[in-house]
Amino acid sequence: MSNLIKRDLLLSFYSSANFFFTVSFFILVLILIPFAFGTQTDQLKNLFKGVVWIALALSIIITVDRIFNADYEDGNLDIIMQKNKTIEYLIISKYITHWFIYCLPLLVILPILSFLFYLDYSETIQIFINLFIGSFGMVFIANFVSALTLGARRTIFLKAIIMIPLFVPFIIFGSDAGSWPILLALSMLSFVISIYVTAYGLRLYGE
Amino acid sequence: MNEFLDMGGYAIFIWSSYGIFFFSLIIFFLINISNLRKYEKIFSKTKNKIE
Amino acid sequence: MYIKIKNNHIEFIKSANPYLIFATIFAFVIGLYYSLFQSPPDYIQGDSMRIMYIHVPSAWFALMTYSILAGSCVLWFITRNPLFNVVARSIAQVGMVFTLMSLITGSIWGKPTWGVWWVWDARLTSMLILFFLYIAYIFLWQAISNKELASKISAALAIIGFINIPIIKFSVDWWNTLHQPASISKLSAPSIDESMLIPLFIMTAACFLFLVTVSLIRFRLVLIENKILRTSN
Amino acid sequence: MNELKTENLSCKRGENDVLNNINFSIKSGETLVVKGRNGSGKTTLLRILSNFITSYDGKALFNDISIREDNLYNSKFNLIGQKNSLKENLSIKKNLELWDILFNEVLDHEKLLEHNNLYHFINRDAGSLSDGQKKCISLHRLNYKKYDLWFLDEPFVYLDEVNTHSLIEKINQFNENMGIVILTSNISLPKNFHKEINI
Repeated sequence: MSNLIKRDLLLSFYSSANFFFTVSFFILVLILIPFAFGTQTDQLKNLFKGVVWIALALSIIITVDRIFNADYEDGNLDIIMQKNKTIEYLIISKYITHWFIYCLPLLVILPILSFLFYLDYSETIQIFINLFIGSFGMVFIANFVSALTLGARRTIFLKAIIMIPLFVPFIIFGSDAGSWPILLALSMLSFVISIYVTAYGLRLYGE
Repeated sequence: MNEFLDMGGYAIFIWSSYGIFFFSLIIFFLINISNLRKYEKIFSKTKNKIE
Repeated sequence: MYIKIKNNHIEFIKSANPYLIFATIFAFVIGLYYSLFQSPPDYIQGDSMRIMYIHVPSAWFALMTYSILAGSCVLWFITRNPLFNVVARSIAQVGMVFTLMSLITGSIWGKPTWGVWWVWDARLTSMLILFFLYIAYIFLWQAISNKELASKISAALAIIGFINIPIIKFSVDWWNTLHQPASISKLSAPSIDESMLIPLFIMTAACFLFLVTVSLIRFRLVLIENKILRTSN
Repeated sequence: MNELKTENLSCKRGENDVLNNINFSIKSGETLVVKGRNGSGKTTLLRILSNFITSYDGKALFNDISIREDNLYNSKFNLIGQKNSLKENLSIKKNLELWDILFNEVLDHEKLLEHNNLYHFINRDAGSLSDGQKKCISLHRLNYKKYDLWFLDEPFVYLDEVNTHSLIEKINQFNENMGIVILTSNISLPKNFHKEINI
């Protein structure tokens, strides 16, 4: 399990363009807000609170191909599945690395961005807590969608169509300040579902 | 008759919704029937080849 | 409980087909007569109420079809009986059409009633999401080239979607109470007069007959498709 | 002394029989060649033996324990599939480093690659290599030590004469060290191995 985490982190470090790309993508989506809606301070604040979730959802959607598909197509998934006989450990380590590589940089950059949009400290902290908890749930969903759609190559639109309805509850509760307990419940529910479904998908495609 | 077609001023809504509804159902039905015919043809061909 | 599909079953379905088509057309004609001529206009909404007779049955069957779809997927996983997979695949597209129809007619009904084409309330939003779940189910099956795998994967997705729908309904409800409390009371179901129940009932029966007819046609289609896939392998 | 054997192994894929009553037994120091036409189920057999496919009839036993129930079995074999397991956009050196972590064993790649005349493209991207070169690098995974079984899926495809002979030499050496090799092939091989089955 720790080997797999080490390997995935090293892999993302070697192809480091990947996570710079997601952070840049995240920032650029948010930069579009003032261009699209003008620069009145009050409006910017409210828009930022919502659009930050859309940006997170989009950046998770564009990374979904990197979770299992790349390893499946070049054959590394066979080695990984052979070395981790308990498939649940494999999945949990994938959750950890995917969150670490693609969500943590976004969360690190978030406070800086929120000051650009005139949010004060308490609002920033609330958004940060919501995003922190919600991003886990979204990563769990992205993982099982990735595992289920291994056989459907180059179908990022289809994956988005599958994932966005599953992201809807997170986005609804995420943009509200005090709703982190509900996000936590949603994340836990998606963890339970995701670990079964991912294991099911990986076993099917392993055959 | 005109009064009936007018539907108390809601003519455009009612007739368009009924029209779209039945048009779609009929089109959907015809697509499936023609697909069934097509597949039956393909199937009888492959069957002949095997035999 | 392993039910095997025999040839005489298919022959029976085939022979029932013309009668079913006839019954569907008959029921729709009767239903149209009742809903357009025989029922009085609503005292608040006037004649626009008549859209209900096609909107409500299609919404019911959109939801019912998805329940059957998810239920047969669950049964397929439990019993491993391929019949349930065939049922799920033959019923999915009919459900998608009903969902789309309920969205379109609901939107057209909404314009004279609420003054807008669309309202972001829980029922409409979850219906829209339901439409995309149908799309995901149908197109994921088409996207995966190994068809046996595709059936399993899309069945798993259908079950997840079935869990997702109530969550979305709950969360949109909660979101509505926060953001637009006033508009919801407008959407509460109008009390239905007895004279409206008869056309509604007939239209529901007609839609049900349509569902059964097309599902059975698609049932035969899916079986033949399976056979072609098997022989071409 | 290890022994891998199957008893009446059959596998169904949907309605089609892929494998039908496969029986073989192979002991330490032996090599089994699985022959068969395209699509006859050679890869399926290897994937059953490497525990990827777990729904089959009959038995597959390693030292008289079913491989599905043997928890240590997964760490005893080394499977080289038809896919190369190379990241196309990374250099060979980085690919090897990633493998080292996955296999939990650090090899002296320079020396091993030098031996096979592969060292000079260690800094090239895997995507820029030819299929034969990729296959050579892929077979480089056989240098990881602590395995009792090798499962090779079509190992001779794309290989030139020199590399074919060095692979055969490698297999012989492994057999002398009491290793078991199962390889699939749909072409005739330059050397006769211990056992052969047709499926």
